[in-house]
Amino acid sequence: MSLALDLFTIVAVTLGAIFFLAGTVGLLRFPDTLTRLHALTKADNLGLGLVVLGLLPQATAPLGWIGLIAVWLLALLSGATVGQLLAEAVRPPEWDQTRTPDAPPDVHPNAPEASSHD
Amino acid sequence: MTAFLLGAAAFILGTVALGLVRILRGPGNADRMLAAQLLGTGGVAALLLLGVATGVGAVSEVGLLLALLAAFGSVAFVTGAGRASDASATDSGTQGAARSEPE
Amino acid sequence: MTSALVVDAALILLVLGLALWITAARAAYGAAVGFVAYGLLLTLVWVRLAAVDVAMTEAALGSGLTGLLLLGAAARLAPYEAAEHQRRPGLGLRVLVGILCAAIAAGLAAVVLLLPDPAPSQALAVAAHLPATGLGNPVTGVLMAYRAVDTLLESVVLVPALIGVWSLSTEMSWGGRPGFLTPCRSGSALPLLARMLPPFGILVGIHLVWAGADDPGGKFQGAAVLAAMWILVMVAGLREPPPVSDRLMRFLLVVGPLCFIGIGAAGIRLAGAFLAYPEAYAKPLIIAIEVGLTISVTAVLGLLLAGPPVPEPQYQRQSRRRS
Amino acid sequence: MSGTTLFGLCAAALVGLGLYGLICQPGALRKILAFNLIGSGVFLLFGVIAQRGGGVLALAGTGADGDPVPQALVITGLVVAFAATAIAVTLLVRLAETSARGTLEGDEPAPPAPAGERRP
Repeated sequence: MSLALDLFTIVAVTLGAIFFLAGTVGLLRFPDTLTRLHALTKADNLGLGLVVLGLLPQATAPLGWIGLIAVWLLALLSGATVGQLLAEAVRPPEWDQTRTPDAPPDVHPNAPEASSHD
Repeated sequence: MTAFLLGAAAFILGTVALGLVRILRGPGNADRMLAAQLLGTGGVAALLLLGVATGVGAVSEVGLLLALLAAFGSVAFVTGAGRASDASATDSGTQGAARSEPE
Repeated sequence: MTSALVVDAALILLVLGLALWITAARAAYGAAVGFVAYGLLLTLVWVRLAAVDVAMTEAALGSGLTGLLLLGAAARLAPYEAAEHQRRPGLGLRVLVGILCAAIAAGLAAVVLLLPDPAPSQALAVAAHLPATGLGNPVTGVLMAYRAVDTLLESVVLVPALIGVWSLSTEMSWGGRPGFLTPCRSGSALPLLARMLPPFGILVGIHLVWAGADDPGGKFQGAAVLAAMWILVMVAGLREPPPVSDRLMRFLLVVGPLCFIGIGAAGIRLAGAFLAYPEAYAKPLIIAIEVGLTISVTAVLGLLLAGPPVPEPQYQRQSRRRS
Repeated sequence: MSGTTLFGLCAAALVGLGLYGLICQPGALRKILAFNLIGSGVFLLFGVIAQRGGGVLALAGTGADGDPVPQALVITGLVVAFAATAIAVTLLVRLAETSARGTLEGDEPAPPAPAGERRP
């Protein structure tokens, strides 16, 4: 039983490490910021998730499980938010149809239609 | 098992370290922020691996803190006037004082 | 053992690489981003040095609050940065300074290598006296009993630091709300995060303070987390920072040090020395001080980041335009 | 060579790097960053000493923690360093807003303040 659990840990952690590698390669090789953001979220969600999953059999008490899963959930929440925030910040202004050409530069391009995201 | 977990931690640290090349190359500050963000996630993963490998239980609480505050760098990037230096996608950032109020 | 050494070496290379980048980067903003990542790595280093309490402090302060402070400042200063590059000292001077700094680093490295081998330590003394305080976490025991004067002065010195920040306001803005944090501009993701994260963060912060008596954690770590949550709410524009003339806020800023000084002075009568605790009540008194200090340190850290007050109309105009 | 010694050497290098940045970087924010690097190097030295001091605990068989006294010093030091950084940064931003420069050198006449600056 313990051998099976150890094997599970090894497989899951290795998969997680591969996703981190993939995220890094994407961060380095993708051509622009938005695609790099896409690569990053893979490492965030799947890489850390698989590492946490793999560590669960090694953690001792139910408290340890809760801690590990809470770490992953928090990383998911902040990863999703960070993706939104950074994507909004780097979005090219010409994608935004509603933006008037003479809008002052420090008004955020997304501001007029921000409510449609909620 | 301990050796495997430590090795995995070293591997993840090494990969996100490669990602730090993005901090050097940029080109925009958003890309630098992405590299820091990846380092944050990888750091949490390495921390959890280290904690389980060395049997220090409280380490997962440190990971919890890091995950809790992981978004703060990017929050700082998009609020404040992060866009002032990023919009130009260059290092000089001469887009104007974003904070000074036109009176 | 060797695989642990590999992890350590990888960490050290990363830390040194980031430190090089922070020192050598052309633009201050990139250096500040590097500093955020650097703080995160230091957390890992502290874990490797078996200092979980310090790792928590570094995680809460270094990756959360310092990042906001430095990135905000770097973005604000970016317009004035272009002129700096001509002011770099010449190559000869840089080489000279580099050699001198390398000599200092080498001297420190020699000190590290020559440290006495049975290392001097007070760990056993702390372990022997810890039961008298009723605490289980030796670091909290040192902070609250053995080096209590240190902790008292530190909590007191935070208040003048805040006064220093406030005194940088112009005369007409005195009494207004702090204006360093720009309220949120975008309507989507940030307010959502600021609504979902704080309940959990407040729970973690209070847990850290409460568990700090017996497990790693404590008032500074908890207060840093609580302050970070408060700042998140302010940055997202959900709550305005309180005006600096607010009486309740000013009371909260000093309640911790006052509580500490009061209990310390009572120790003169009850236990024979300033900051001595009567043994029967040591733990309740220490926890009372910790709770008071948590409140004050949270308020101070949050307001330090919120910056000096700006005139009231200016603040309202900012938040209107950006919301 | 143990990991602890490696961290000690790393701390020494950090102090040297920070000192170089403090002297050679003209921008005041860069000086603040460099100062924080020096600070973190000094804190790490404390951490190394704490880790080595924990050896007696391991010998006595009561755990693998470090010496709590240097650790407690570092915790207070971190909080105070943050407060000092906050003051320095605020001072610097005020300087830049009122005199439109980001360095500490004052030998040239300051250009006029940016348009948005309010003066009492």
